[in-house]
Amino acid sequence: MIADFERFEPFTADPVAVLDEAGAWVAPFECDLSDATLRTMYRHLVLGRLIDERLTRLQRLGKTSFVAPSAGHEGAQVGIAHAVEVGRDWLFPYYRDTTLVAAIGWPLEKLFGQMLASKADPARGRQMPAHPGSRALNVFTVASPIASHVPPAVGTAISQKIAGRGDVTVCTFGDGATSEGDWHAGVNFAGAQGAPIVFVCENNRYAISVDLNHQTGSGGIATKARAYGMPGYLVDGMDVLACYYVMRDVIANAREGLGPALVEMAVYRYGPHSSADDDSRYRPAAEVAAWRARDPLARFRRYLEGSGLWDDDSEEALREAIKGELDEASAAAEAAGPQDVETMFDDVFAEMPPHLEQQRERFRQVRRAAGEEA
Amino acid sequence: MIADFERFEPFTADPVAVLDEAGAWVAPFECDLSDATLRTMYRHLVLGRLIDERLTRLQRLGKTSFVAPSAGHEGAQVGIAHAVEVGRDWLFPYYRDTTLVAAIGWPLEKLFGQMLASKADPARGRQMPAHPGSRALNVFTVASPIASHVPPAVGTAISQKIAGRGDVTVCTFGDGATSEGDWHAGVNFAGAQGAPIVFVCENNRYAISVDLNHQTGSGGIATKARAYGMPGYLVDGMDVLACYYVMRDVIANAREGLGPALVEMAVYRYGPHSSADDDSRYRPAAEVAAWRARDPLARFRRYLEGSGLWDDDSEEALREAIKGELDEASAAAEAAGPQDVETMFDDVFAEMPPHLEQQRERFRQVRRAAGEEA
Amino acid sequence: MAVQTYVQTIARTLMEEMRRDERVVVLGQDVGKRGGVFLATEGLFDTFGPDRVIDTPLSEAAIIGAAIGMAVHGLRPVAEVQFSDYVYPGFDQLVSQAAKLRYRSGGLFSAPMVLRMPAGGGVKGGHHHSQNPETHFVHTPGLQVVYPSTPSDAKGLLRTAMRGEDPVVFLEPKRLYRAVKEDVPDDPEFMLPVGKATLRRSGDDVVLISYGASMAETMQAAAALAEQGVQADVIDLRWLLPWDEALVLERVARVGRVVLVSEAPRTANVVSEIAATIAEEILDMLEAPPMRVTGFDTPYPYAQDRAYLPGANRILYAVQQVLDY
Amino acid sequence: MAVQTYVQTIARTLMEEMRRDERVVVLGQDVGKRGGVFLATEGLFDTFGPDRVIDTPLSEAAIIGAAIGMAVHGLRPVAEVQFSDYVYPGFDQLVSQAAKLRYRSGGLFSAPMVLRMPAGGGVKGGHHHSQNPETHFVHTPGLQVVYPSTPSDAKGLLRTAMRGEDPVVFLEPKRLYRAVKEDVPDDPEFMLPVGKATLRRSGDDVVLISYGASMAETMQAAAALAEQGVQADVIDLRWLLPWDEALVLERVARVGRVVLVSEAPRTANVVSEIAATIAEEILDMLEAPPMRVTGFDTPYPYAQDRAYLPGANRILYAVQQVLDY
Ligand SMILES: Cc1ncc(C[n+]2csc(CCOP(=O)(O)OP(=O)(O)O)c2C)c(N)n1
Ligand SMILES: Cc1ncc(C[n+]2csc(CCOP(=O)(O)OP(=O)(O)O)c2C)c(N)n1
Ligand SMILES: [Mg+2]
Ligand SMILES: [Mg+2]
Repeated sequence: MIADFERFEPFTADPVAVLDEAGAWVAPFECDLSDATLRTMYRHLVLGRLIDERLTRLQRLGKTSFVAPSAGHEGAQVGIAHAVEVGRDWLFPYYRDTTLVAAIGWPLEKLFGQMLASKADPARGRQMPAHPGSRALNVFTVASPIASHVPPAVGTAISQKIAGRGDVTVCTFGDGATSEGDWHAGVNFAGAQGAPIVFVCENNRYAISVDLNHQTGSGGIATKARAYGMPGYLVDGMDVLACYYVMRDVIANAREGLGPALVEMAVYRYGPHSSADDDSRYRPAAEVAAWRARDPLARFRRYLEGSGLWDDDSEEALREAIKGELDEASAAAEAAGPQDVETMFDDVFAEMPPHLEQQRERFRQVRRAAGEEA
Repeated sequence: MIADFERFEPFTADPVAVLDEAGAWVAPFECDLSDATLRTMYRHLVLGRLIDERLTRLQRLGKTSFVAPSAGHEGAQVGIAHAVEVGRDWLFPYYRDTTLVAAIGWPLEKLFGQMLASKADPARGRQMPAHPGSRALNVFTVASPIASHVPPAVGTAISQKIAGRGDVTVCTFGDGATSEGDWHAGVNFAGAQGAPIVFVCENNRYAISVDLNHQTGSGGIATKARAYGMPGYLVDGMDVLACYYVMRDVIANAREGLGPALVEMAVYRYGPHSSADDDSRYRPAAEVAAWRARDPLARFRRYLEGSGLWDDDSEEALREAIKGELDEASAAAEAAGPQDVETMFDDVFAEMPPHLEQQRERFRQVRRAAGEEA
Repeated sequence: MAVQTYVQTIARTLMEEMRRDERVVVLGQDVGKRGGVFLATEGLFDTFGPDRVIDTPLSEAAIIGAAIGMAVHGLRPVAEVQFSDYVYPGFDQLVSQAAKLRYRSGGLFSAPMVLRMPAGGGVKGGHHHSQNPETHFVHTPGLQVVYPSTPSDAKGLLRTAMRGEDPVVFLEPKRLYRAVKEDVPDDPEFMLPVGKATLRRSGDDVVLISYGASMAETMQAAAALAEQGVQADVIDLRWLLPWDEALVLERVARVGRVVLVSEAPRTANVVSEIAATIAEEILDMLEAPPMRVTGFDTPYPYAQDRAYLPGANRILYAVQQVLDY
Repeated sequence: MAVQTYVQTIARTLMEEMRRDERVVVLGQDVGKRGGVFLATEGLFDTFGPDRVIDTPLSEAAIIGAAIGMAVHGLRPVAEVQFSDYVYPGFDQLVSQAAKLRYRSGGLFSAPMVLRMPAGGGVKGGHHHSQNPETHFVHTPGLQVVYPSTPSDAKGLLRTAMRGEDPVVFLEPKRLYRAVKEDVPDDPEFMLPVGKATLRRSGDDVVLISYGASMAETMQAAAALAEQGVQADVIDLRWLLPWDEALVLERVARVGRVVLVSEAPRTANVVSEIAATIAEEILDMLEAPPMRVTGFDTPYPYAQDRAYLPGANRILYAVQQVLDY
């Protein structure tokens, strides 16, 4: 069975686009999104960009130790966010997906709580910044080892297939991730099982400093889908609507039992790999500038403006509103205060075994003896 | 640069064949092999088959603990053996490649020594049967963990590229191996580096009991080459000449710096997975019979007979001669006697560290105390 | 009670638990039609079909990783790795994901799953079919590790593991798979507690501590000692994490002499931990040094398949040293 | 002599050895133009080009596995895994291939290579940038394991590792990368022997044994003790396999009191092995139980980045117990 609304060919040479660089609609079908949805999409693009800026500022102030900017990836991430059914489908994101988790509605206070490892972090400050996760929204908590979330994502998708309720999983990662054995193991298993999962590569052509041609001989990522018997789509990741529509279709296919797909979104990261990186060591300034000229925010704004849905006033109002939200959320996250030191002994197992109780007790004794509060 | 003699297209739907099932030449080029070479090829096919039978007998007699029969794979393995330059190129085989190592001229006494773990085993009885290796012939000693030899093979090929002398590496494995992360990691690195290596999958459509459709969604193996930017060839593995000619071409390409390739040889294993397996639990008898009717020995013999190079007398003489050699080699291997028990402490490091000396000394004491010779 | 071998007990326990709880699924290489290469999953595929008995591709990362995702989604996966020697391609999934999921997510997610693996030597399998990898798991916070030595223990502990809330590495001594038959409790609720060892024999002269496959040689040694009039206390640890510190310290303190047996390589072995803890906690109760009898610090050799093992001779030699001290 | 940080010493030693021996190649993620994420390979790419300084795909199995194949073919690879926490996707290559190659081939092949990895906590990196995985390597026969704590040791030991005939896991305490500068010997043949520890301080009251990153806290504790009039003998193990049993037993036997410090999780830690060996070999020389101060048996937490570490307070508390015993 082929989904009614299947609109896109896999394995195209050129990326699928819905808008051209000037923001004009070029797709061979009509826009079926409401004005409100379109505006919300734009809001999410800007939200992602502004969170990035805020986090970078917090990091420079020493309030957080690490940032992995998502600027340049917002089109891809917002496209994904609008294509999933939040709370029904499952998401297995990676560390650069800040815009994605914000766009699906993860409360900003939690987001900042995670970044600051304050008590506002639902994960109790256990991981470094840029590792979101939500039980309520079915967002599998991000893990640092690249591609290690891919086999678990496939396991969840196989469970969904067994359950037979039409739920799907979306699993994202970078181009570098596709070289890991865990990535291959997972994607191949999904292909063999026909599991309802969409793999999304946010291909920014660099894994820290290693460029795509040192990463793989294949030239691109979508083509790798052939190795697993699934369709591979190449999409212009700077075009939020292209990302959205392709995702909507492949998710619908997966829901109907047509199996997994791999979607490559061609993006670029505008910043360094992370707050610990200096990208000028390996990226030509001209290359960065060329991609900046293709900013996903600007392109979509041009489309909205052309449709009479946006102007300078709306822009200003939006940015003010978001800034207010960010002020509030980051202040609340900070105000929650730091984690209690002894919580580090919790959550190793469902119940604390005797040896951990002993270790905690001894830790207390030392702190008491040293005059620190226990 | 494209090699002069490039004759084959990658990614064909049907397997490349040189002989048809009846043993008639169907390739669009002429045979350029001498009669002597053709006879040697046939000799190697029969040699492989008879080694198999002999090992199975030894196993039933309790003289060896394990056999992984190569019957059904001989065409593939002899094709490979004749395409490499033995002693110049490197081979990274897997446990089912008994015919391959015999065909490149690994002395049969060593082969049986390895199978019996006697002193005739150059690897000192360290591994279970079916784990050959030779320094002189550049055969990387087989290891049990599936696909774990693939990344090392790629490392050797990268060294060969750096050395720039036109040497190549050939790395073989089964269909199941292609699912391992280590396999992907290695093949992808080779693609990114353009390393002179040929990956050969002896695709018998089963990994023990798991059939190809549970192994991967791709339907075949050659297509997976696309994921790594290299050509993938599908070859009739029951046709020794097809295997030979395709290997000769891709090896020549690799030698000239055209990079790696993946070759899928469609074969079938006639026996159980190993002496510990009962394949009737998972393979239909009719399927086995259908493939037995496509025996690589029979097809090539028909070709030789058609060319006036073979008859019943030559067959009988050959089998007698080989049996004599096998008698001699297995007797010599057995006569070499078992490994000395204390050699188990050697070869952990280049020099034995103090703690191992202590452990060996203590072992001696216990044996002396227990009245066993030390 | 039913008379069963170890491996039969595994298959029957899986069958019973799958009947009881439809969230239980089994996955691994050859676990389906083939019933597992050791027949530890025999009959399951015919009974429960391909949705609940899943033949996987040849990838331990896929097996372990998928089990994690299934557990997260509410299933109760029992994954099989064909030999514990082959856990390493899936090691990242086990130590970076399964072990840490509860902790790193602050309890939002967890991975209640069982990873079954035949382990240990003495089967002429050569290095890569003989290793005892338990140290790696015991040293990884977040994993429970169990290594039962008898069919009945295997039954009670597999059930406990399957009904638990945490990832359990369940090691099965393959050389005992068919070595003995015994009466196995058929109470469908028969379970053994987490972290508790058992006393296989009691005596006042020396304490022998072991687990898993080496229990066979340890019991042999104890029997030989009894013939010489030396009464050994024999502890079968069963759980390697958490391990039963209370019982070990109590018995060793009482007797003052202890020999620890494990067939894994010696350096940083599980019994190193136990010996170190004994020395740290009850030094003054020791009449002799805690002595370890272990596998050697070499890879597992094929030709010397039996000589590598800590056999009864080696145990007895150590006991003699401890008694003579 | 040249004043250098730890990480500068690594880069310079690699540069010198690459100049000396053209078989030496460096491979890893970002080791090329980027010079390594910690700059431990800075300058190498510009000097030796892409054939000898190889940026790899994002796969630790590819890095470690290719290094093995290069070593087999006659090169002398120095592989980098970006953080030791990321060794696990390449663990199979390390333990199943690199460690066993010489043994399983009966000496036909071997894998002389160095695997460099920044290790240890205290850098606000969260779990997956903070672990100390040395137990896994020490427990794997066939690997040498070294964990130098000073720039000079790093120099002498890296050279020894690179010129050796076996695979060496070379752990670098990342929180000390830029913490100190010191005069580093510039003799191009300066090497330190395999398996030998060093005495960083001597004293008669208690022996402190540590290695790697924890040497900093151990030396702090020793200094604090000196102020209280307690003289500590401080052993820096440097080599974790083979470890210097002779020196450890000699010093501990002399003093009778010992505290062992390691920031890896406690259960089956490297210092468990050392404590067990001490108890086994020189029980009667002990005046007090060998006490261990280690990381906790939890994954490495982010929020409690420092509290997790065995800091000077925890060491001093244990010393006090040993002295009071
Ligand atoms: C297993 C593993 N190896 C190495 C790293 C270190 N590391 C963190 S991010 C990164 C690059 C990832 O690149 P890519 O997948 O392309 O994602 P991007 O950052 O470009 O979005 C590396 C090598 C890691 N986190 N995990
Ligand atoms: C890492 C690993 N996992 C599991 C096994 C057990 N095992 C041995 S052979 C085999 C099947 C291999 O199938 P394939 O690669 O197709 O080769 P074939 O035997 O069919 O020639 C399995 C699962 C192993 N040796 N290594
Ligand atoms: Mg990238
Ligand atoms: Mg096969």
